[in-house]
Amino acid sequence: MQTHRAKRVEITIESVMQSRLTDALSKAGVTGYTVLPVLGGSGRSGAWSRSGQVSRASGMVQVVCIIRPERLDDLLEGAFAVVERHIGVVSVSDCDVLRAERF
Amino acid sequence: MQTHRAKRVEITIESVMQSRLTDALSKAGVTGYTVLPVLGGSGRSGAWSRSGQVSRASGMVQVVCIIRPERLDDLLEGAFAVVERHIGVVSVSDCDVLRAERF
Amino acid sequence: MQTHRAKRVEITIESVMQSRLTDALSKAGVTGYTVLPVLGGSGRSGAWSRSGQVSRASGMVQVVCIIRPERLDDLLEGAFAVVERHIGVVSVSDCDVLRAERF
Amino acid sequence: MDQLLSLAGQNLISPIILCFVLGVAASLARSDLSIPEAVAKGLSIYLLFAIGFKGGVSVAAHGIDATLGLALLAGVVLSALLPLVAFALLRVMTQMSRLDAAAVAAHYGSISIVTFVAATSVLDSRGVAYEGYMVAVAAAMEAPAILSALWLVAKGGGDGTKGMDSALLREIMLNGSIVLLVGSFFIGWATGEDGLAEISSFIVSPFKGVLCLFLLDMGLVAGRGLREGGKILRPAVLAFGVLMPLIGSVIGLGFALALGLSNGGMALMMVLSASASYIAVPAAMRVALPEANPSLYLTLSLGVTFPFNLTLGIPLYVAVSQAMTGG
Amino acid sequence: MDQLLSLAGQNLISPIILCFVLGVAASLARSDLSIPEAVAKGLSIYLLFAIGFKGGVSVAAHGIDATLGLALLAGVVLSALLPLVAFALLRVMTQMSRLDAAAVAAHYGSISIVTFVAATSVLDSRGVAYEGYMVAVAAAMEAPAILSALWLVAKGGGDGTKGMDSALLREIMLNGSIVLLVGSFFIGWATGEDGLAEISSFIVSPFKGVLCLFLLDMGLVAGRGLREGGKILRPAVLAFGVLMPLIGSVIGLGFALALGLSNGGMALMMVLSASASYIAVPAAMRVALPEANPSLYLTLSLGVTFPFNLTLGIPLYVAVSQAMTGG
Amino acid sequence: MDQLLSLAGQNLISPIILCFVLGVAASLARSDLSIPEAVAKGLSIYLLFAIGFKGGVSVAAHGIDATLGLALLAGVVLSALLPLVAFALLRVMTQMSRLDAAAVAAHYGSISIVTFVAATSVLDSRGVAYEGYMVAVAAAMEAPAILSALWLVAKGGGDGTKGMDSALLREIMLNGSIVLLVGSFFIGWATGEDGLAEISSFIVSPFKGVLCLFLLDMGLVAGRGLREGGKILRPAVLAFGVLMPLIGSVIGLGFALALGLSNGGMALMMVLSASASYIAVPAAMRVALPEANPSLYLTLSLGVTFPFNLTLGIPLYVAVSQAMTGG
Ligand SMILES: Nc1ncnc2c1ncn2[C@@H]1O[C@H](COP(=O)(O)O)[C@@H](O)[C@H]1O
Ligand SMILES: Nc1ncnc2c1ncn2[C@@H]1O[C@H](COP(=O)(O)O)[C@@H](O)[C@H]1O
Ligand SMILES: Nc1ncnc2c1ncn2[C@@H]1O[C@H](COP(=O)(O)O)[C@@H](O)[C@H]1O
Ligand code: NA
Ligand code: NA
Ligand code: NA
Repeated sequence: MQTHRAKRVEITIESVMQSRLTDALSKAGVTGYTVLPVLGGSGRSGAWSRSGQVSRASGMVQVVCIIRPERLDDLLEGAFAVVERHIGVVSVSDCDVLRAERF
Repeated sequence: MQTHRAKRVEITIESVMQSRLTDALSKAGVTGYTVLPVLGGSGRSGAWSRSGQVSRASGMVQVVCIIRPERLDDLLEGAFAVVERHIGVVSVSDCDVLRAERF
Repeated sequence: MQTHRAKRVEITIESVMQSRLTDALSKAGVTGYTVLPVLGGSGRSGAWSRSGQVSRASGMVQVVCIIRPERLDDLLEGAFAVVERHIGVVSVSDCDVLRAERF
Repeated sequence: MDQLLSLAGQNLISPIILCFVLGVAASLARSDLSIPEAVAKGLSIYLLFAIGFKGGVSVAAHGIDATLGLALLAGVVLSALLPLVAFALLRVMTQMSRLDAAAVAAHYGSISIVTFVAATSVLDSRGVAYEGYMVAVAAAMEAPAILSALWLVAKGGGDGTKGMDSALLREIMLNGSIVLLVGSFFIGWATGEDGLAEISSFIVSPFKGVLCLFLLDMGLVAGRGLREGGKILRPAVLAFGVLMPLIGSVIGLGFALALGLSNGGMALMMVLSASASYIAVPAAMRVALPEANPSLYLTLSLGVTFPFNLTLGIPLYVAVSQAMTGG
Repeated sequence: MDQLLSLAGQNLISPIILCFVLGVAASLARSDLSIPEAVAKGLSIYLLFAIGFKGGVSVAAHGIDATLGLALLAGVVLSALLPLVAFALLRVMTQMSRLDAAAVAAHYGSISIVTFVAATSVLDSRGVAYEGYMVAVAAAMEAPAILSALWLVAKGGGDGTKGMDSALLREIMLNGSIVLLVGSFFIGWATGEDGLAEISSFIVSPFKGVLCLFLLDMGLVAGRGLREGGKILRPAVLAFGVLMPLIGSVIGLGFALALGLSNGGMALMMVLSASASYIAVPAAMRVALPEANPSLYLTLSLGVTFPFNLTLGIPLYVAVSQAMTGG
Repeated sequence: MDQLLSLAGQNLISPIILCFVLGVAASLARSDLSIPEAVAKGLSIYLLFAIGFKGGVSVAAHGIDATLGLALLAGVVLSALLPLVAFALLRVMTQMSRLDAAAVAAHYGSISIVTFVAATSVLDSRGVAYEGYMVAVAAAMEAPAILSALWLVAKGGGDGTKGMDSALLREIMLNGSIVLLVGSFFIGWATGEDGLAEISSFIVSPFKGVLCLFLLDMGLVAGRGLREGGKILRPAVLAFGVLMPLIGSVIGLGFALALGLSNGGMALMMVLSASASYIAVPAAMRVALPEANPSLYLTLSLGVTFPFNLTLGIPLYVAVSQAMTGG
């Protein structure tokens, strides 16, 4: 089937920052994204798990955006401003999408 | 370690369509997939979040299938017939898998 | 923005094996990973879904690790020792990361 | 009239309504207050189980009479009929497309079980009796409206519809709420007063409190819907959301009079006819009419008609039914 | 016999059993009725906490006698012994592989706490007393069966086993259910009747109702298991699922007589011996014997033996224990 | 002193405390016992709703007097003031960085509503009355501490802070706990004793039992925190976690005396001042001071100060307040 090149950006970030991140994405013109729940993880700031949380303070989510390649830089700049001082990970990979008119 | 080329297809679709999609995948000969929960998202039809749902009507899930490259077209055609008139996103990327005999 | 090549490894495995897997990853020197919940899936051992579970016995999770390419083999060997005799899937794809100093 | 106002006033300061109001207010103020999805679903399972069980026990206690069958039939007919009324009204009052109008209409033929539960709790605290089998009527009214709406679309030659397939039909008839409501109704019927005695401190005493928390969640969701979907509700659409329950309740009243229902049964029949679905029907519409706009029907049903019924509708229907029977 | 039939009949129309039946029926009809995983887990935490606490309070009230220690020991021996019986039976009756047979056998040595809870609730409503420490015996019986089964595999030279490592041993001994059951038992013991008075309107009055909802969920899961795994149950395997609890209960009865347990305690010992695990043991098997087929043991334990015990087994064991003691 | 010891003893063997201890023990032993996140959140919603509602009902019953406004003001002042004390103490006692010290300080100005709830339940079972509006004071004390801490950082010229933006301010003021507590307080006030009668078998009778399960979860989380974060707590930091609540309680006592609060109100004011936040403040700190170390403040607040207050602090504050008023 007909597919189109796109970029898939995956941002793992603290839940408390989610709305700030999606606001920043919107400002950068990115209106399509999907938010996945995260059960736990480990990184430089140690390991954590959702069942160890009494507060929403340290839970995380994963925000996945699929965008046209030419929009990547705008997105990364918008996202970076938010994640910069926070824990979390940003990764980018290539993908192909159906129904490219949606992106 | 020995790995094998494969394709990773990620379909984000409304929960109400999940069983229709997986049935279509089975019919297209795809019997391996993983379903991930989705917390929320945004797209052409606006933003939504799971905590804003009183009904299962507008929740979404993400179905991930890893398949041999030569099976990709069958899968996409099967999936497309289901997602065609529905909201949602289909993306394809390259990957390598261990234990290729499983796919 | 400045990004760096990395590998994204995605391991879908039974929940009961999660801590064994992450322990093995730590031993292999991999300290960064994210664990995603899995709602259901299908494979050679049949289909299952979280709502069909009375016990944690057959639930699954997805462990995602982003690492420097040169560390891939260590990771795969460590992971393989754990998943070898268990159901589950290991896939590897290319990606680019921001803030490479973190990996 | 006085009685009506005092009833409405009393209703408005009950903890149940105030919890709903709190939820709406918190949402509109964009507080992050939220009830986890699993907990909200757990609360609704509790409510369905309790209301079904108690209905069955009441049937076991009072026996069934001829009206049970007729009332079920009336429910099916009402559910199939009301969407036609709603559809005509929408096409006259608003500029909604045929497809959207049919989708909205389906919601108004079906019912909201929480509105029903809230009404029974008003009747209970006023000591008004009602037929226990009304919960079975509620279950019978869930689905037929969907078929009516799909027929409306098909008649219009809509290629916007995938029509009804057997999988969807099974999903609708066996959706969780119907099965739980009907199942617990039969369990209550089979075990009767003895069964109730065993579990009444679970399903009777804490019932109202659980309903409070559930309505808090409904308020949060309705408020969020209004905040996001409110702008798409033009005045005519909004007016429909208040007018249609009134029309529905009058039609329901007619059926109730014809059936000779009791005072309380009449009020409940009005409530069922007036209320709009926001669980079963939206799910069916996403499958069968994916091109119809979900914000439209969810915002109307949950953000306009539900609060209207909860606050003003229920006391009105109760007052009317009491006036009718000189109660 | 008459008494047995009437007890079985009574048992079958209790809300608890009917809820389970509703769940099975809904699943088999492929309704989408489901209880969120978190809520089901919440309900089971409630049940474990309540049953453990009440057991502890009863020990505090009646004091402990010499049989407590002996009963615990009996539990450990039973749990270790029953898998050997089950394994032999499976190898004789069915063509199951050594590995699968050992995995299944482990489940039958261990226990199902919900079956135990359902039995206590039958005893309670019939006013039959039982030793409070039986919950501690239940906890003691959870784990030894796993070791027996792994020994069976190791003896067979199975390279299908990774054997037992210390991490797994810790996981088994400290699994959540055991810790909660034993912990709340001690809390109940420490706080006694005073503690119970403080929280009895939480753990006593609504108990049966919560059990109903939990059994609804068990029914849903068991039905789903039967729908998917039912085909792999050949007649001989199915027969095992009914025969083994009967054999187990007789062995349990022997131990109970030897210990001189009360009427109710005897019934509970039979129930524990007859019931099969579906939480702790499956999890351990996935780690230790990953090549054994989980559908086999889950379907048998949850889809065959659990319903059998719940509906027919419990009244049978109660009747037998009463006949034994002339009660 | 005798009275104090007996009160502490009594407190320590209450089911509530023992459940917390069970949770800590299970965590430290690395049991996999856990309460699903959704259920724990559901329990906390229940507790907030119940405590707020009952506070409002009590205000409706006893009327408000001039002290309500003054008490609220006192709460705001205390919450803003205590972080300055905590900050000074931390800088003197420990080698914590300015940023970390400010973040920790914010927690001690704010409050822990579960500590408050546990204290009310101790007062209730001892029959000590307290002002119903103390829950409103609790709500008023949640947020000001955060502003104080950010001011401390800004004053230090910290570029480690992003400072306060309006979005954050709204999030803090409208965080779910505050909204639910204040909202249900007003609902209780508006509906009064009648409202309470309708839902008391939901919010009054099972309250203590729910608190037990919630504290079990708190114990599990605190234990996990101690297991993972315990090593970063050097002795001086640990000492702060016990000293600061004592100092806070004395300052709170001063305010309570000045206000002329009742016996029970005084104890609660001490408890609020002594307790440290582990929900609202950590979330705000992650946004505003992301470079501050979360293990530090979470482990201190949840793993040290919370258990201290729960076990020893509360009986101490109650005894002191009774001694003060000769009660
Ligand atoms: N290399 C990695 N691969 C995948 N996820 C990671 C990685 N490093 C960090 N994370 C995720 O990001 C969170 C914060 O990481 P950190 O900022 O390194 O503490 C972790 O808890 C993980 O969920
Ligand atoms: N560009 C995108 N990247 C990631 N997810 C998307 C994107 N666009 C849409 N989605 C997901 O698909 C859902 C429906 O999208 P839409 O059909 O555009 O309304 C959204 O709520 C998102 O969860
Ligand atoms: N081809 C695949 N693509 C994605 N997920 C898979 C695939 N095969 C298996 N899985 C996942 O791995 C689990 C176990 O697979 P299996 O070992 O084949 O039974 C399934 O339940 C799925 O969640
Ligand atoms: Na209706
Ligand atoms: Na057994
Ligand atoms: Na404080």
